Amino acid sequence: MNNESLSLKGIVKVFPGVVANDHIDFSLGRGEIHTLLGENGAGKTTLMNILYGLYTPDEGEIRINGQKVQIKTPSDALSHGIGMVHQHFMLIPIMSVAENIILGKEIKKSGLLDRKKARNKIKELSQQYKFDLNPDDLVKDLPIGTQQRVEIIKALYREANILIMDEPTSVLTPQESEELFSILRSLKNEGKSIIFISHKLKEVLEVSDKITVLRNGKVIGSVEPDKTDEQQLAGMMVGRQVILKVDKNKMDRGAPILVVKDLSVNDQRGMKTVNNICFTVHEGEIFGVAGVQGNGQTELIQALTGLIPFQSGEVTIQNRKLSGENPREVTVLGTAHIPEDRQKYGLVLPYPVRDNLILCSYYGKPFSNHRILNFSFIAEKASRLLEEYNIKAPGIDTITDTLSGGNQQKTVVARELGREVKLLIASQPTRGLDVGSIEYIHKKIIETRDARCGVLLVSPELDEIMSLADTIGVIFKGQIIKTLNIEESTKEKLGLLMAGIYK
Amino acid sequence: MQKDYYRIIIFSGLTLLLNLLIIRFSFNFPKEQAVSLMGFGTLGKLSMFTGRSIRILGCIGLIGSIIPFVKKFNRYVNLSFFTTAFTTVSAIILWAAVGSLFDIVGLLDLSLRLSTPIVLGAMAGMLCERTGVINIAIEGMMLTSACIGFTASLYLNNIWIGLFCAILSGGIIALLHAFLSITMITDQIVSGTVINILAVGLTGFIRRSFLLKARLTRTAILPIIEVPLLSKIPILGIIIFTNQPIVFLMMGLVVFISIMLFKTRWGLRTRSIGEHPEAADTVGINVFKMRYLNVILGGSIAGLAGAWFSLETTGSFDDMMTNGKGFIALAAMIFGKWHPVGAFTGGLIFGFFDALQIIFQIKNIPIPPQFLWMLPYVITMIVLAGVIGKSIPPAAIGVPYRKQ
Amino acid sequence: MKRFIIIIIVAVVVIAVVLFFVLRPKKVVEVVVVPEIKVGLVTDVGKVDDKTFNQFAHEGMMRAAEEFGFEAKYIETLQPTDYDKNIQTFAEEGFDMIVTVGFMITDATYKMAGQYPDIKFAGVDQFYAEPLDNTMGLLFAEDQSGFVAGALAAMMSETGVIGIVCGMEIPPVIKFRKGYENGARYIDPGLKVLGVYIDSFVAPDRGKAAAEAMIADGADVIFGAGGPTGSGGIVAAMEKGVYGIGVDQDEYYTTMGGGPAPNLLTSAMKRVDNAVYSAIKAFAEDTFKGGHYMNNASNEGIGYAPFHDAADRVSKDVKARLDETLEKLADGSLETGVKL
Amino acid sequence: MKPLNIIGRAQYQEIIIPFLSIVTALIIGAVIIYTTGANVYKSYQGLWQGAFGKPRAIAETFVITTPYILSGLAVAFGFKCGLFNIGVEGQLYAGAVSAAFIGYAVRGLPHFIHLPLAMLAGIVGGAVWGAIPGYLKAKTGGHEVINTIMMNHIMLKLTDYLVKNPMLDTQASIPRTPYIQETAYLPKLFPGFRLHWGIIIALAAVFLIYFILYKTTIGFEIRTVGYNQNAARYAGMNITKNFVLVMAVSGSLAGLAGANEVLGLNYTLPAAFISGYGFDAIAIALLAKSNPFAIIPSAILWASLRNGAGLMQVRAGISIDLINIMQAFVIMFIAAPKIVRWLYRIKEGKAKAEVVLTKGWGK
Repeated sequence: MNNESLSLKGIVKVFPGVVANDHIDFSLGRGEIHTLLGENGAGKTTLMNILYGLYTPDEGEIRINGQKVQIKTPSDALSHGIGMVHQHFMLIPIMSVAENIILGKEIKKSGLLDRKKARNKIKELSQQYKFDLNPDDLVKDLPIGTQQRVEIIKALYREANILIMDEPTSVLTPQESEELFSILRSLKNEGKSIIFISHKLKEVLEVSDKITVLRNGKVIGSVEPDKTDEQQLAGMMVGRQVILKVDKNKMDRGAPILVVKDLSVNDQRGMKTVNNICFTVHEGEIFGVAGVQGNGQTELIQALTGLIPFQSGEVTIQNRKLSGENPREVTVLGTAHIPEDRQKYGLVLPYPVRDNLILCSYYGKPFSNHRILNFSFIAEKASRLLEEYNIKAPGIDTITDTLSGGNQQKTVVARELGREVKLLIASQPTRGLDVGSIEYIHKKIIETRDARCGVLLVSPELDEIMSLADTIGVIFKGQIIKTLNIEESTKEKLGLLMAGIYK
Repeated sequence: MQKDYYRIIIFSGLTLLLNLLIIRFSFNFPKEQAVSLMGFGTLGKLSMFTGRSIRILGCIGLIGSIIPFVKKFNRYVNLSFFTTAFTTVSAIILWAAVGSLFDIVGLLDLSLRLSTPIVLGAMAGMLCERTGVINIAIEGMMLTSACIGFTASLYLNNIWIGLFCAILSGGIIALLHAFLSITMITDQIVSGTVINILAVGLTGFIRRSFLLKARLTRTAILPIIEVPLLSKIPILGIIIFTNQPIVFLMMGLVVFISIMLFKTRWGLRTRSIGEHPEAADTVGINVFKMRYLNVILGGSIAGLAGAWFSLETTGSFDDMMTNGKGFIALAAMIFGKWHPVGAFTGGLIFGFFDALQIIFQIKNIPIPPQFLWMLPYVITMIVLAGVIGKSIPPAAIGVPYRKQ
Repeated sequence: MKRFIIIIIVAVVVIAVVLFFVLRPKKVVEVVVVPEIKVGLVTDVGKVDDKTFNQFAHEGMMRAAEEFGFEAKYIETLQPTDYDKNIQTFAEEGFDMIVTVGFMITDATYKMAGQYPDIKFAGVDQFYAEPLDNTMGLLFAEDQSGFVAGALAAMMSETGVIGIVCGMEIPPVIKFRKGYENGARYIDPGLKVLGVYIDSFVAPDRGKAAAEAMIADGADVIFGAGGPTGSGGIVAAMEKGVYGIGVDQDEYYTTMGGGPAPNLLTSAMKRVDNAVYSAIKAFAEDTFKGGHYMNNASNEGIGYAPFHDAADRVSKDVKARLDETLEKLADGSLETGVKL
Repeated sequence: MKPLNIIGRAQYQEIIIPFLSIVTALIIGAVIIYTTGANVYKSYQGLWQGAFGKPRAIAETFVITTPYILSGLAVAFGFKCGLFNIGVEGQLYAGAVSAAFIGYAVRGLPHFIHLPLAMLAGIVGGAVWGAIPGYLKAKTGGHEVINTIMMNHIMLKLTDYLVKNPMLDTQASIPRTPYIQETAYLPKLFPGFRLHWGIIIALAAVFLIYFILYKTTIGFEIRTVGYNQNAARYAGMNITKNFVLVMAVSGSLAGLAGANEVLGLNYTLPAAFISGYGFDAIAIALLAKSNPFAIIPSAILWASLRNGAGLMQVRAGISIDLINIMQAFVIMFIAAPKIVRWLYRIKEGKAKAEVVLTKGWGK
């Protein structure tokens, strides 16, 4: 195997209580796109972090071009030609593209940074791969897709021969993903080897030369894409046959519950990101907002739930007009909100589960009386929710931070749906969760709808929208450019709409 | 939008009122009799009729404070603040100068000197915080190095070695801070508090054990240096080019650190670690090493600030002689938005009002000294509330970096 | 990384060890005396080595203790609310005489004196409305001391402008300042006296800045009245080549470290040490009497320090006039005009 | 069986680590005493007896404990909301000035009205002085750290002015306010001792603050804001209101401490009233990890070190500087338990959620 650029043998990594990598063997050929497929928590990212020197393995060896190497720090990895595009971009928002790229491998001229030369080099690289990057832009001003290109250039700038892409498509539109794949292919043609990490079966089949499936820290097997199909891969990945379709009844649409009229919202920097948006959510309906991240979804949800003020327009929930920037008012009207970033907005991590379960209802009776908390009632209610929502926690006093992501999200869901609700606003409710939790949360959303609530669901995962929503609104540049019934929507149609192309 | 409008109304309204008061005040001076003399070093002096001059200033301020009321010029609310600040201070200076010479050059020279430890302290804090380590121990670092520098210069009988020891001891104390907050993952504010308390005890102890028993109380002070040629420039020659070494070092460091932070590899890495340590780590930068380095460098600069007290200014050491300047430096740093030039400005404001306070007392302005002493603090609060607004710290500040 | 830390730690340890041995104080051989009588001293907020009255009081006590074979101890007060407590600590340890330093302890001393009638008390800078038999208030005519300094400054000034750098605005300091101003005007009524209060006794940097501002305004004699802050003023005077006058004790030895200091004219003395010494002496010789003891020009409780290095610059006439002023103050024929 | 064991170890560690921290600090102190050539045994004996040797010593320790508890509680309360109140010193002065003013200027009231009124004045004074930086932080984003430092200096100067001018007792030989009316005295607990009812009030304040923090919706909001401002906003809590409220309560605790000192101990406010409690308070709050009940032992520890220092100085001639050095080491060891673990080879107990003390610059 003289064509092997990288091989891992018997890699073991144990975290307290978890064996993240259990004797993993893996090999990567030169000019190959090799996919690591697996669920969240299967050990893909751990393995790649070992390869990149962020973790040190407990056992096992790494060979690059046949040579045994020690990778203790990222700089070791970089010096061996390994580059990584992390799932959460490792970019500094307030710095320019050029600064981000040259960081760690700076070009100097008489002791100072040679910005001119750096700029030229970056321009050269971005032209070579048709990236269209301006080195002087600040990273925080760039769209997600472009930020990813900055990350790729960052690796190429370091002359990486092995490129690790950790879930690169999770933030992209189908079209953007396509563009990324063509970039990957052209990289491959230049002789670069790519490790592609994903849990999306379709794209994996499309782009890879070889697929290795991980489950529970172990290698389940390696297959070639033309000798397999989605069902087989899914089986390998989850260990059982999964039903990718969500069962649900036909929609029984009732009265309007959330009416948004000509709403405009500015983001933190004062840019109008939601622009005269109009839509209506009815009782018993799941209204899915599909769209690429960064098209105003975040601001829309935050404005609807009162976290940020809106500039113009009006929002009515249950025929009551909102005054704006008052989350309490929205809650009192019977709205549940599953925020997109549960750790930032949805939970107080150092709190016990119990306190997180009452975060939105502590102020009213019977949770408190004359501002004094009613602990017996709270404990009773919390235990009931814990059981009802199947949250795996030792008890209601367990610190939330110690729970797994799925159980944390279940805590949020339990809190929000555990009270009288007429409207559910859910933003990316299954982000970063395992299949079991996803199934569970999908089931709960459907149940909520069937209990004659309105549901506003925002998700960048087209699959999720398509399997849950009754009505789909496509958001583009802060506007709902088209509303479709589930019956009339196809993935291709939606993908084009999400990219702003519609007839 | 609405909030902004209120801010404009309130702020400009206040400045308007103040300027009207100044104009009213100008009539207290009899025509053609009250004359203010302003000295400008070798350039000579300027004599003005007090009442008329103050009135002119008031009118300028009035125009400045009316502008923001015009809707089109709403965003010039800061302008109104600055003109009023200028007119108010100038008016009071004119008042102070009635009948006696008011030496503007001397005032500025004194301001620069009094601001030295504050600016240095602020930069010390800034270096730490730019790499994401909070430093509230500037006071303790300054105090310790003032003491150690002085002790060393006495025992080794060489003030330059003393200066070196001061810088070194600042670095060593900072090493303790770095060890506690980076390696031991102690809360960084706790670690800073530890150092502040320790410094008080340690310096008191050293003073008693080594200085008083040996009956040593005094050393020489750092010499005044006149930069050849440049010191002959009128006004600036005295203010900037005739000073003691640490003042020069301070000004040099402001420029040097600005360049270092924004133009060099070291600066790029430093800033990246303060913003996003993981990102820096993934491109092969040793976060721990850089943090240690910067905290120690910061401590050394604080050491220099300490040496200003004992070696440059007084040639002696007294318990608690830093007198809370380290905390003022902290304020100057936040005020200056973690930028060396900002820190310099902040320090200078303090130095200026401290100097002004002294001169007002000398000029016998009938204001109780307590209110004059308050001046720098009140000004800082007003500036912070109205003009500077929110200053955003480095994103990763206060968060210890842990590798797995 | 590890090596880097280890190198630094080793360096620190080496430096620390070297400094420790280089700077280690010589062990004082303790002479074991078995004293029967114990004298204690409670400071104002501050330490016994603060270069101001705490230190001088302590020195006076030590001198007396050595001479009469007493055991002498002190407690440094951290906070004003601790005065009662610190005095009580001595009382309950069986001390026979307690010296309290500073006007701030007046009330506490008076109260404790009532509580412990068998113990003798001496209070520096303290005035009691109705003195007890066991309390001695040691008062000082700071105004006279300042007056003499002002007279000297006026005689030495060529520009007709002199300055005073004060510490905090408290009675002893105010008396120094007013005395200084009046003394200067006594010599030359047209003289301009510049004065500044600084809100701390330990801010020599600001004291120096104040003095520099005065010198820039034409002052050619600077009187530093207020601990290290005032000393900062004197340092400025020395640097700028104008005259300086110290306060409390002979600053030729303290601030100037024993010279050379050709520009340090003298120091306006306030002999706290002598007063404390005499109080303890009175106790030792069993002549202790309650009441107030005013230390002024007449009993050499105040005065001025030798000219030292500046001696040849002070003319005979000046010295004669100065001594005359002091004598007049002593015999009461001249009043400072300071009332507080 | 096994999980029980682990929990047992964790609890054991919570006690053993602070204990060993103090012991280690004492050992370091002993080494320093030894290097100065003094008698270690005599020094520590003095320290102990000075703090707890006699009824009076114990009473005095608690006299100092009183303001320590209140001011430590003030800092800790701020920490709970993610606010770093360095301004306790200034707020304490504000309380002392207000209480003194009501204490001497208001005449002819009965004891049961005058005393509470004076205390209330102290509380309000501190609350106002604390609320200003809280308001500025919420409205303009001005950092409470800077603003409270500035307010400290301003209050110091203001007090100096007030006591020397409008509030001066012209009959007194020192610059101080007139003595307060007897009707405003905070009574002594035991005859013959200086210990006054302030300690009871301070302990009551601990319970009250604990109750507010952990049993009421107000405290729930405060803690939520302290841990996660975004989540607090999400849950419909008013951040501005909480900032102002917390700073006002924190200030009022400090103000109460100041009022206690005037009404229970000094009966007057002298001009050079330098307390220093404000900075000790930060250390005490940190030592207690902001836990209201843990404030009590840490305040007692601090008070006993300070109270014992006097006798230590008398018996062995050891300077008070040593106390500062030892205090610094105590906090250091408690804040960095790794050092103590390493020194005494204690294994790490069960991982617990970390106590968030401070929030950096209050992002």
